[in-house]
Formats: sequence, structure tokens, C-alpha cells
Amino acid sequence: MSDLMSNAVDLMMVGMGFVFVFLVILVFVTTFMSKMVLKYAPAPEPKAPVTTAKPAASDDAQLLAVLSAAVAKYRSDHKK
Amino acid sequence: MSDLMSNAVDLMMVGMGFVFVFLVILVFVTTFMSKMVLKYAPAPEPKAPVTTAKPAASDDAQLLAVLSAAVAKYRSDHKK
Amino acid sequence: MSDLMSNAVDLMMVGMGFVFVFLVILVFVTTFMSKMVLKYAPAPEPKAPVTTAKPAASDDAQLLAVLSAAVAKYRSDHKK
Amino acid sequence: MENILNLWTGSGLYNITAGQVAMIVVCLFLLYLAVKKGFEPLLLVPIGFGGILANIPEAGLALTAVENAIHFHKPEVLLALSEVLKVPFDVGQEITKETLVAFKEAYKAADSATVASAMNVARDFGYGNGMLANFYSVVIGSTVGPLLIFMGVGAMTDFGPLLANPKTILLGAAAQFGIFGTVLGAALLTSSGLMEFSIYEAAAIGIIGGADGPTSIYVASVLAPHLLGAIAVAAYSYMALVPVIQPPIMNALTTAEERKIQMVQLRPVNQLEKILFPVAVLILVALFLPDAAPLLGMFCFGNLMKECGVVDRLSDTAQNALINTVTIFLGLSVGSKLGADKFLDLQTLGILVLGMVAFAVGTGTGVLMAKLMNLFSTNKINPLIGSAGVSAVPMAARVSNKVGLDNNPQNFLLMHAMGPNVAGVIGSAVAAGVMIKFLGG
Amino acid sequence: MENILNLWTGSGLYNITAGQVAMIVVCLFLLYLAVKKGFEPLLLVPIGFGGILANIPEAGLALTAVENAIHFHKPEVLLALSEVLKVPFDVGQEITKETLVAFKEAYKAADSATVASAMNVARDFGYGNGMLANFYSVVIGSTVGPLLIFMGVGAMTDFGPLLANPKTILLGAAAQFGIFGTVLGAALLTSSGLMEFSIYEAAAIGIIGGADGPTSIYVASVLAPHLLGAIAVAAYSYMALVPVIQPPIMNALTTAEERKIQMVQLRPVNQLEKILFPVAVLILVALFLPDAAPLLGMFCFGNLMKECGVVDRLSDTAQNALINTVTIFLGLSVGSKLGADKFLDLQTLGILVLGMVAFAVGTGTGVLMAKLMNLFSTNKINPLIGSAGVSAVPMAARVSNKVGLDNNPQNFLLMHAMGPNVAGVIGSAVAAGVMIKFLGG
Amino acid sequence: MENILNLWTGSGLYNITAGQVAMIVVCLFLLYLAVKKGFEPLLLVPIGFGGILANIPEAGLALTAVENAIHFHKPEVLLALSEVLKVPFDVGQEITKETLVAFKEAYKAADSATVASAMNVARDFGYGNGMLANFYSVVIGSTVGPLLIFMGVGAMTDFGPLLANPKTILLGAAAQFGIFGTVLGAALLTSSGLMEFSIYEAAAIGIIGGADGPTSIYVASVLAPHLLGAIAVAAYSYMALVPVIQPPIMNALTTAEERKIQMVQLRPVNQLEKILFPVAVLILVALFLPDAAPLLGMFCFGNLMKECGVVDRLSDTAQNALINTVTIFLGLSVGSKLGADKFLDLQTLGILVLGMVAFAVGTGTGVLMAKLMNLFSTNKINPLIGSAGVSAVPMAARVSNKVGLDNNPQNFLLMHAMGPNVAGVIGSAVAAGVMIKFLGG
Ligand code: NA
Ligand code: NA
Ligand code: NA
Repeated sequence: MSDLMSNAVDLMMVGMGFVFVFLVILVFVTTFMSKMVLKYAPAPEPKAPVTTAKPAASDDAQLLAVLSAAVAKYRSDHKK
Repeated sequence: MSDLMSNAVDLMMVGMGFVFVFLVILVFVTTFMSKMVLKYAPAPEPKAPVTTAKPAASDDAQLLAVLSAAVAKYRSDHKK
Repeated sequence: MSDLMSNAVDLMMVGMGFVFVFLVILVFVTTFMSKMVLKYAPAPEPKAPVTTAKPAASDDAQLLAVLSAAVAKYRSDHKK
Repeated sequence: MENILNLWTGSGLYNITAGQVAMIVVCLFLLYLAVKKGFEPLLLVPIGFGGILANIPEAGLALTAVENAIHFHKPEVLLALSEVLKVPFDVGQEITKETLVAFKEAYKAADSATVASAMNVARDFGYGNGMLANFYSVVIGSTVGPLLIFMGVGAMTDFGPLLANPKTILLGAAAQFGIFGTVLGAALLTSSGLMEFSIYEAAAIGIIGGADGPTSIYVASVLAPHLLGAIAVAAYSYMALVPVIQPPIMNALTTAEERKIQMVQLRPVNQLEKILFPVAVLILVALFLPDAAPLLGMFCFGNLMKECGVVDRLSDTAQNALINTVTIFLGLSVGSKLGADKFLDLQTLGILVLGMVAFAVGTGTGVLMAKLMNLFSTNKINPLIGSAGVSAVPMAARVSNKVGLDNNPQNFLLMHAMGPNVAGVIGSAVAAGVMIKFLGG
Repeated sequence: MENILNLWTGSGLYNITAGQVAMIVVCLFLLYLAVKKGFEPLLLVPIGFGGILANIPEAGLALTAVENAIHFHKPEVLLALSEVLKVPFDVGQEITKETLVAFKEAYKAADSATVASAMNVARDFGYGNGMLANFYSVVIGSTVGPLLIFMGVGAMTDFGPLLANPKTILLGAAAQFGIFGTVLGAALLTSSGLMEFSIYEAAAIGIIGGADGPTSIYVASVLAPHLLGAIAVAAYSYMALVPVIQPPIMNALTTAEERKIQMVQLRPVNQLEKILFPVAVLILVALFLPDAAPLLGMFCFGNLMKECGVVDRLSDTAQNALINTVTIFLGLSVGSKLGADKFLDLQTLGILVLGMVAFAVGTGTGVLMAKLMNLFSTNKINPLIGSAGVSAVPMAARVSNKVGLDNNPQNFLLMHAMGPNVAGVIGSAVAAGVMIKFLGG
Repeated sequence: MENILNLWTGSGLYNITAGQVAMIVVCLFLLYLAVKKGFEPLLLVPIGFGGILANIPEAGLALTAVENAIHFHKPEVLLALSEVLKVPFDVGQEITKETLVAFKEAYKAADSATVASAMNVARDFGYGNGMLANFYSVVIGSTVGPLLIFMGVGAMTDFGPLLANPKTILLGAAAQFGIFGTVLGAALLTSSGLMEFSIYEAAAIGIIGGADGPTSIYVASVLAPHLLGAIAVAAYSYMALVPVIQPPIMNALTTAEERKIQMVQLRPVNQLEKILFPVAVLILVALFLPDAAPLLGMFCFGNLMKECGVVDRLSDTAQNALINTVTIFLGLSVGSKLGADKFLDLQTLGILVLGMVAFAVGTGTGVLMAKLMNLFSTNKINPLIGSAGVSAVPMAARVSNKVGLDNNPQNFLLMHAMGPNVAGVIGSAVAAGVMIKFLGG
């Protein structure tokens, strides 16, 4: 068997082996992670990262709504 | 006549000559191309490149419409 | 006092001194500029830069409106 | 008069070679496929157009400053270059084709310091890099282009279906046989004496089987840059041909019974799972395969930006302005490798054949893996989703869905196929990392 | 105390020169024209602002690391540079203006390898390129900036009117007389002893007559980079002044009768024609004028992306995010060439005068060409659309339309004028290619 | 077999160090803060992710080609490098940790020409810059990244409130005490022997008190690049913590009476004032502090684009596609400085403590300045808006508003606080200029 052939066979063994090992581990890690998430942070929680980030924004929104009357007066410039 | 002057005159002759030659050829090529197009691929065809590309998309659109009911169920995350 | 300390003190004196000098000048320049603007170019003028730029555009808009009928005819391609 | 003569002897018509004409025709055909047939137009339009630009005679758009200087072969320039490149040369001597080949070979073989010196000489004589050569070195030579595309793809990928049914990841693993099988194929072709590929070239060709544009370009640019043009063209063309290539294989390897299997509906996936997934992949890459870190790192980064929900403006830019900009330059840069001397070669034919084999093998092993898994599982998988493991997102998943509908009009496999489909992206990036590691990058 | 003194002797007020004050005033005037008068604001706002930045004393924003090192003329730095640049210098010697000029001249004349060495020395002493100098070298020095603008312009150009009436292309050819006539004018000025222009400078000035910003910047950066600032300012200013410059000339060269000519309505144009047109132009460029390939190649590429209809997301990016980004940097980079030493010069006056002449001549020859064509054709052309051949898209076409309406309120020439208008873009890019070819780029 | 061994000995798991594990945990914590707690996510998500990438063992993503070559320490490579870097080395000798440290030190201390040669050697042996190292040198090393962010911030800033009440600018001046007070603090820590900071490091740390991300990164990259990671992390973290840090200080330094002061409503501001303001700032910078020209020049340029109303498409791009793109790369580049060897250091602890001090001092002096101004003015200022002078736009202004509302539910201070808030941005850019000038940049 030529050097190239043996190299190619080696590459195939190592490559496919590694791809499978890596993705099998990924299956387990993913499954485990999902279990943990569903156990400790079920349905309502998922939106948390979004909702925790939003307060500031909605705080602003409300703030801005209150302020808009006052602000409207001193804003002569047409675009803001 | 100074060297610069003769250079400038040369540049003008060659330049304008070439611009005209190039654009005259372009007139002919364009006219010929338009004739060919109108002969072999008249009005309805023009939209072809768009419509041939679209099928996949509209295929999707229809597909997605069909799927949306099923998908809606398992999508708890509010933004997609 | 160590060399570092004296350097730090120097930096503080020069730095804060300069920050104040610069921003005090800015206060005066800004105040002066605002006075000049309000004196020579009061309320209606402010939109000038925008309105002077717009004519061309609105000129076009009107132009395009007039043209649209004519143009519509020879445009078979669906998207523009 | 002399000037007019100059214009004529410097014109394309006077200088064009048969190879350049052929390549321009090939590129026009690519444009036709892209525009009229909808073959991956986002890449093939820039690639095709770049290919035409690269073949404009005398313009030297795809050449570096030194290559341009050699091309125009003024004696005093060659003399100056000969000192730097250590090529024997005499001002008086006749300049033959062989002379120029000697210069080109010496330039190709030169070390970095010599290349820098030669560039200085060429610049001093007024030669510069062609536009496409600059694009290539900035976008592909630095590897940043494929990585940014991968980031954008990450920001557009939804791992929901994969998370709902993680074992379908294995289908994405099995389909990578296409990659390594093709390496073997290239080695066989070489052994048979039909063609000549080095192991680097074989690996770069194999990656076409990953059915993933940026991964193919990345690996080819690292392992065999001279084949980049043909490899990218093959990869994108076959991705566009997935609806033609895959169905016969899928039908041949499955029974009508199997094709009718209805899969259980996917469970809803929690947002937090989606956020944690790219981080988990990144950690696994860090622990097991650092060589895949650039590709998978950027991919996971894009996906995290999308899913975390707090950097939507970054995610939007990654999915739009940024990926579009990079796509334009990446395509033109790939096109710069479609010069006649590099593309019109027996190797290109081999690449086209092997690339097709790679797709077919990957499709087959994906389907067979699904059948194998069904032997051990009560929760049956429809083997038609196995073919989606080659990636070619989302085309391959759509093909699975379509073939499924042909066999059972109530059977919507699209979402089920998206799992192996995106797993295939990870799978081929892992395979790329192994190859780069194994072949000593 | 010493520190406060440092702040004062390092301040702008202490170091500012009369030239810098003058240039800042000039740039403020450019900003005024752009913002208040609507003079091509997209370019003149960044150019004007960049010009102010370039004239901030001691900041060295438009200087390279070596130029900055020379400017601050520390003896030990000059000594180190003197060895690299081969300038006679003694640490003990008095450092006069002449000393610094000698260093600057030596740096300008140095070959690439020496420049690289000098940069290393300057960097080792802590000097770096100014921000604008970096922008300039990346965006204009590499020529990529004007090319990308041209791609974006291509993606915004509709060749429909040109395709509907191809013979109007000839008007776009005739208007290029403005370019070459101006070269002649510059040569005449030099012969008369009033000013001093080389043929390279004359050609770069002539291109102002092309009425096309990116083409002007591209040619100037290749043939006469030191005049780039003045040339770009003249080009954009006169483009903004087209509604003032052109009408008198148009009226002088035509009879009221001619101005009332109504043209036959344009035929509808097929989408396929629009797709094939940029490809046809590219092929012609490849065959006849490879030196125009970068400019026209990118222009045609942009246009193909727009018309082919399958890569709309790329076309959108080329027309928006990408062209806007490049415009910002291109403008600032042009501004970097508005340093007092380069701009406040008799040559600038010549450039402004000649630039105006170029516009006037181009307008005139365009109109006359239309009259000439009417002699041989039954399908009469309104000669007012001839002036649109200078390009200045779409301003010149609008001027044709407006003058037409003044003479016949029912006569809408806009669409008819768009044909020569876009042909003028191709025409001046061809002229640019000829110049670069002829003068040995 | 050997290949499998290679994969294992080249894996992360085999090579990971405790420091890298620790840094990955730190970065995961940063991601947690960004995603879950909303801590400046636009920067901390890319920084945190970049930090993980930088700590992937063997991937060398944050290392230059030479550093990678040293890391893998093949004898023949070290031999070649030893000649360039003048490190004593023998092929046969044992390669210990000390050997590698010697190489690294020599590389760090090398002049530009030597670095270039070493890079050539490393490249010839197949080593390249890591992806993050490339990002760092292009985005931060060139200083272009922070400057473009500043341009975008300028294009998003409304100087209306400041123009309506210019004397609030002084609050923005007073808050800069945080910067210089911290420099003093760092000097004190060094004097006390607890830690060791040079004046450059002290200055770079002080700038955290400017509460302005891009300014901090800019100054740190110029004065102390090795501390950049810790400084940027501290700056953004404390900016996110402004709502926690500031209120106690504000309450401690003011009476309930003062906190209830209602301020007169702001007058409407003319568009022309808004256009002239950035130009005025630029002229002042040109006259008094050229060293602040890059930062404030780009800031004013962005603001002029926004206000002038005639280049909206450029302004839009500056505020969106461009700033988002730069943010992605800037964040990843900052992350590249979170390598274990650079971050896990006593100095980092000092930086975190001093950064907190800087914020607190700036908040305090801003409030006190307001009280001082009230002594001399009839038009009373609510001292709660003084704290907004630290910048941290618009968070600090919101904090002023919130604390104001707590004391008087009718008292809306937001707009009043925006004046000092944006003045604080100018103030810390001026302070940055002074530092760079003073310490000889
Ligand atoms: Na794949
Ligand atoms: Na033109
Ligand atoms: Na600040």
C-alpha cells in the first residue's frame, strides 16, 4: 500500500473516530444540560434573560412617556 | 511645440479616438444584443431569472404556511 | 515623596487644570455662539440647512409624480 | 502612432489566450447557473464575475505586484528581481517562456523575507497588486472571510430541533464519511495513476463532502490554496444540486415502509437551553479539538449573539450588513483563483468527480446510520432525515421533507431534518479541525 | 511648571501657521457649502471635516510615522533616520528648516525598502501614522475605496433608458472632450509659463471633466496623488454647480427651435437586456482596454447584482451599508490631502480654473454632438440631452430636463437624458483607462 | 496510533492549565452578568466570549505567529528564531520553561525591524497569527476601533440639553477628578508597597474613572496595552453598576432639601446651534489640545453628521452597521487580552479596586461641584445631576432622574442630567489627551 493510501486510511480512521467521539459526547452533554435546565429552570424561566434585560428598557419607555409632554415643548427641531 | 504640448495632443487624439471606438462598438453590441433578446426571449420571459429563483422560496412559503400550525405549538420562545 | 507620587500629583494638577480651563472656555464659546445664533438666525431659520437641501428633493418628487404616468408605461420590469 | 500601437498590443484581443477564453466561458456558464437556475447565487454570482475579472488578459487583477512585474518582463525589472530571487539572468539575454517560468517558480518557493524584498522591487518599478489579489490576501489569506461567514451562519442557525432530539446529532456524524471517503477516493485515483494528488490536496478535496461553503474555503485555503477555486466551485455547485443528487440515493437505500415512518412531534425547547448550547459546544471544542476553535468558535459566537437576546443589534449586523459585505469579497476572492493556468487542469476534473462522490457517500451513510439507529431504538427515525446530515443547510432538510411528502402526504419531516442538518455543520467543522491537526496545519 | 509649559508649547495656538488657519477657513467654507447650500454633502462634509483635522497643528493626523518623527525633530531620532535615509546629519548640529526639508525630500524619494526601514525607526521611537494617514493608505492608496464606491454606484444605476435608445451613448462619448481638452489647456498654461504642470498632473486635472467623483479620485491617486485634494474638491464642487454652469452653454449652442424638439417615447426594456448589458460591457473591456478593468469591472459587477434579481441582499448592502461606510472614510482620506503645504499653491488655482473649463467644454461638445447626429438621423434628438453626457449623475440629466421644460412645458427630457448621463460614466472610465495605459500607470 | 496519540497530546484537556480554567470560569461569569443581569451586554458578550477563545489551550488564538512558534518550541524553529532574536540557543540543548521565557522576553523587547524578521521566520515554519491577535492589531493596535465607536457615539449624542444650559458643562469637568484621583491612588498603593504600578499604568487605570468605554480602551492601548483586558472589563462592569454605586454617594453628600430642587425648564435649542457646537469643540481642540484630536475629532464628526441633516444616510450607517461591526471586533479583541498570564495577577485586583474608587470619587466631585455652583448662582442646580458628569451615558443621567423622583415624584431630572452627562464624555476625552501629551504618548 502506498504511503498516500496509508495516510488516507489513517486520516479516515482518526477523523471519523474523532467526529463520532466528539458528537457522541455532545449528545450526552446536550441531553444532560437539557435535563438540568428543565429541572431547575422550567418553562416560565426561559424568557428570563430577555425579561431581566427588558426592565431597564420598559422603565425608560414609561419614563419617556411621562416625559414626552415636557420634552415636546422645548423641542423645536423637527427630527429627533 | 514643447514636449508637453505634443504629449497632450497625442493623449487627446488617442484618448478621444479610443473613447469613440469603444462606445461605438458598445452601441452596436447593445443594439445587436437587444435584437437577439427581443427575438428569442420576448416580454413574458424577462421575469424568468426572478421567477426561476422564486419557486424554491414560494415552495418554502407554502411549506411554512402548512407547517406553522405544528411549529406554533412547540415554540415557547416569543421571538424567532 | 517618591518620583511616582510627584509625577501623579503633577499629572493631577495639570490634568484637572487643563480640563477645567478647556471646559470653561467651552462654556463661554457655547454661550457666545448661542447668543449670536439666536440674534442673527432665530427660530424659523434653524430648519434652513434642511429646507435648503430639500428643494432639490421635493423638486424631484414633484417631477417624478408628473413623470410617473409616462414612466409607468415603458416599465415592464416589476421591481424598481 | 506608436501610442495607438501600444493600445493595440496592450489590448485584450491581442493578448488573450485560449485558456482565458475558455475560463471566461466557464464563468459565464456559472453566472448562467446562478442567475437563471438559482444555483447558490449569493456565492456563484460573485465567484463567476470574479473569475471573468481574473481572466482579463494584461489586467493582472489576480496577480501580486511581483507576478505582474514578471508578466511584463522588462529586462531591467527582471534584472533587479533576479538579484533578490537568485535567478540567473543577464540583461542582454533573450527572454523566453522558460525564463519567466523560472522567475515564477523562484517567487513561489521564496521564503517570507525574500517575498517582501521582491515586493519592494516590484513596487519601486511601479507594479502593484491586482485588485483581486488584494481582496484574496485580506479576506481568504488571513482566513477572516470564511470565519465571519461562519459567524453570520451561526447567528442564523436555530438549534431548537437538534436540542429537541439530540440523538439526531449522530446522523450529522455519519454523513461526514463523505469527507473521509473522498480522501480515500483521491488516494485511490493517485494509486491508479490516473491523477496525482498529495494528501493535503486529497484532504482539501474531501472537505467538499462537508457540503459547507465556508468550511470548504477555510480548509482549502490552509491545505491547498492552489485548488481553492475548483473546490469552492464544486462545493457550491453540488450544494445547489442537492435536490438532484440526493433523492435517488435516498430511495435506493430505504424501503417504502421506512420512508413512511412518522416521527413523534418535537418537544418545545427552552430559551435557556438554546443559550447554553453554543457555550457547551465551545467548551467541548476547547477541551478536545483546539484546531477547530476558529471555525466553531465564531459559529458558536454568532449563535450565542442570536439566542442570548440582549445583543440583537450585533446579531442583526452579523446576519446582514456584515455577512453580505464579506460574501461579496469572498466570492470575488474565490473567483481570483479561477485563472486559466490554475483551473484548466486534469485535477479540476478529478475534483468535480470526487466532489460528487463525496456528496453521494455522505448522503448514503447518513441514511444508513438512521437505519442502524432504528435497530436499537423503539422511537423510530425516518431514515430520510439521515441525508440531511451532510449539511447544505437548509436545502438538504428540504429535500428530506419533500421526499417524505412524496411517500406520505401527511408526513412533514422538515423540522426533524433540521436537527441532523445543523449537526452536519458542526460535524464537518470538527472534521476540518482533525484534518488541520493531523496534517500539521 | 515645565509640564504646563509643555502643554502651552505643544498647543495648537502656539504652533499654528497662517497656512493652517487659511486651510481651516477654506474647509469651514466647504462645510458651509455642503450643509447650507447642499453642495454634494455626502462627500463634502467628510472632506471638509477631514481637511480641518489634517490642519490641526502638532496633531499630525495626516502624516506618516516618519513624517511625524521628522516634524518633532529630536536629535537622536533624526540621527537614526539620517542613517537610513542617507541624509548627512550630526547630533550636535543646529536643526534648521532646511535640515528638515532635506529629510522630507529624502523620505519622499526613498525606495520601498528604505521607507520600510525608516518606518521601523520611527516606530521604535514611539511615532505612529496619523489616523488620516492610515485611512488614506487603506482606502485610497490601495485604490479600493473609489472602486467600492463605483460598485455601489453601479448597483444604483438603471441602464434602461440607455438600452432603449443606444445611440445616445455617443453623446456620452462626445462629452469626454472636456477631459482631454483640459489636458491640452493645462499644457497650454505650462507653455505660456503661467503655471507648471507635468503630463501626469495635466491628465489628473483633466479627469475632473469626467464629472465623476470616484473616477477622479482613482485617476488622481494613480497619476498625481499630491494634487488629489484639490482635484477632488474641484470635481465635487463643480458637480454641485452643474445647474449653474451648464444652462448658459446649452442655450448659447442651441436654437429655441432645437430646444423644443420632442423625442419619441422610450420603448420598454426587457429584464434580460438589463442583465446582459453589464456582462457585455465587461467583455468589451476585457477585449479592448484591460486598464479600465478595475473601475468598469466593479461598476458592472454592482449593476449585475442589481439587475440579476437573485442576490438582492448583496445589492442592498452594496447600495447602503457598504457604500456609506466607504464614503465616510473616502471623504476623510481626501480631506487628509488638504494640508496647507499641498493645497495653498498656485497649482490649486490652476486646477480650479481648468476644472471649470473641463465642465464647460464637455457640456458644449455633448450638445454639439447631438446637433451633429441630427444631421444624419430622421429620429431627432433634443440637443439639450447632450449636456448630460458629462455624467454628474443625475444632476446633469435633471438640468437637461429643466431647461427643456423652460422651453416647452410639455417636454419631459429626464428619461431621455439618463441615457447619455450613464453613458458618460462609462465614457470617463474608459478615458481614465486610456490615460493610465498611455502614461504607463 | 501515533496520530491518535497526537490528537490526545494536542487536545485541550491534556494541556489546559489551572490559570486557563480559572479564566474560562471568569469569562463565563462575565457572560452570565451580561446575559442574565444585563451588564453592558453589547460589549461584555463579545469580551467574555473572546476571553474564552483566548484561553483555549494550544489554539493560540490570541498569540502572534512568533509567540505561537515559541509555544510549540520545535528545536529547529527555536534555532532559527534564536539567530534573529539574539537569544543563546543550541539545537541539542534541553528546552526548559526558562528557555521559552528568554525567547518571549527577547521578542517583547525587540525593535520593529527584528519583530518583522522574526515574523518572517515564524511564517516560513508554518506558524501564523491567531485570529484574535489579528483582530487586536487591526482594531485596537491601530486605534481605529475605539475611534469609530466614538464616531458612532457622537452620531447618537444629542447636545440639546447641554446647549440649553451650558454651565452644566462644569459638572462634567468636576467629575474628571475621579480620573486623576485614581492616578494618585495607584501611586499611593505603589508607595505603600502593596502593589507596583508605573505612572503609565496608573494613568491607564485612572481613565476607568472617565466611565467611557472607548476612551478607556484607547488610552489603555496607548499607555499600557498589557492591562487593557482588566481595564476594559472594569470600565464596562462599573458602568453597568452605576445604579448601585452612585445613589449612596449622592445621598450622603446632599441634604433632602437639595435633592428636591426643581430646575427651570430647558429652553428650546436651535438647529443651527447644534450644528455649530461640534465644529466649535473641534476648533477648540485644534487650538488647545491637539493630542485629543483623534478622539474628539471623530466624536464631533459623528455629531456633525447627525445634526447637519444633509448626510442622514452616513449618519445612519455610523450609528448602526458600522458601530455594530466595530463593536463585535472590539469586544473580541479586548477578550484577547484576557489570557490567564495577563489577567490573573495582583495588578488586576488593584485595577478593580481603583476603578471602583475612580467611579466613587468622580460621582462625589460632580455632586460637590453642583453644590459649589449653587453658592454663586441664583438659578439653583439640583446637585443630583452632578453625578451624571462621570458620563456612563445615559445610565448615570437615569440614576440622577431616579434618585430625584425618589425624593420628589414631580421632579424629572433626566433632561437636565443629560447636559453634564455628555459634557463628561468631552471632559474625559480632554483628560485622555492631557495624559497622552504629558506622558509623551
Ligand atoms: Na457538513
Ligand atoms: Na463622465
Ligand atoms: Na467621562
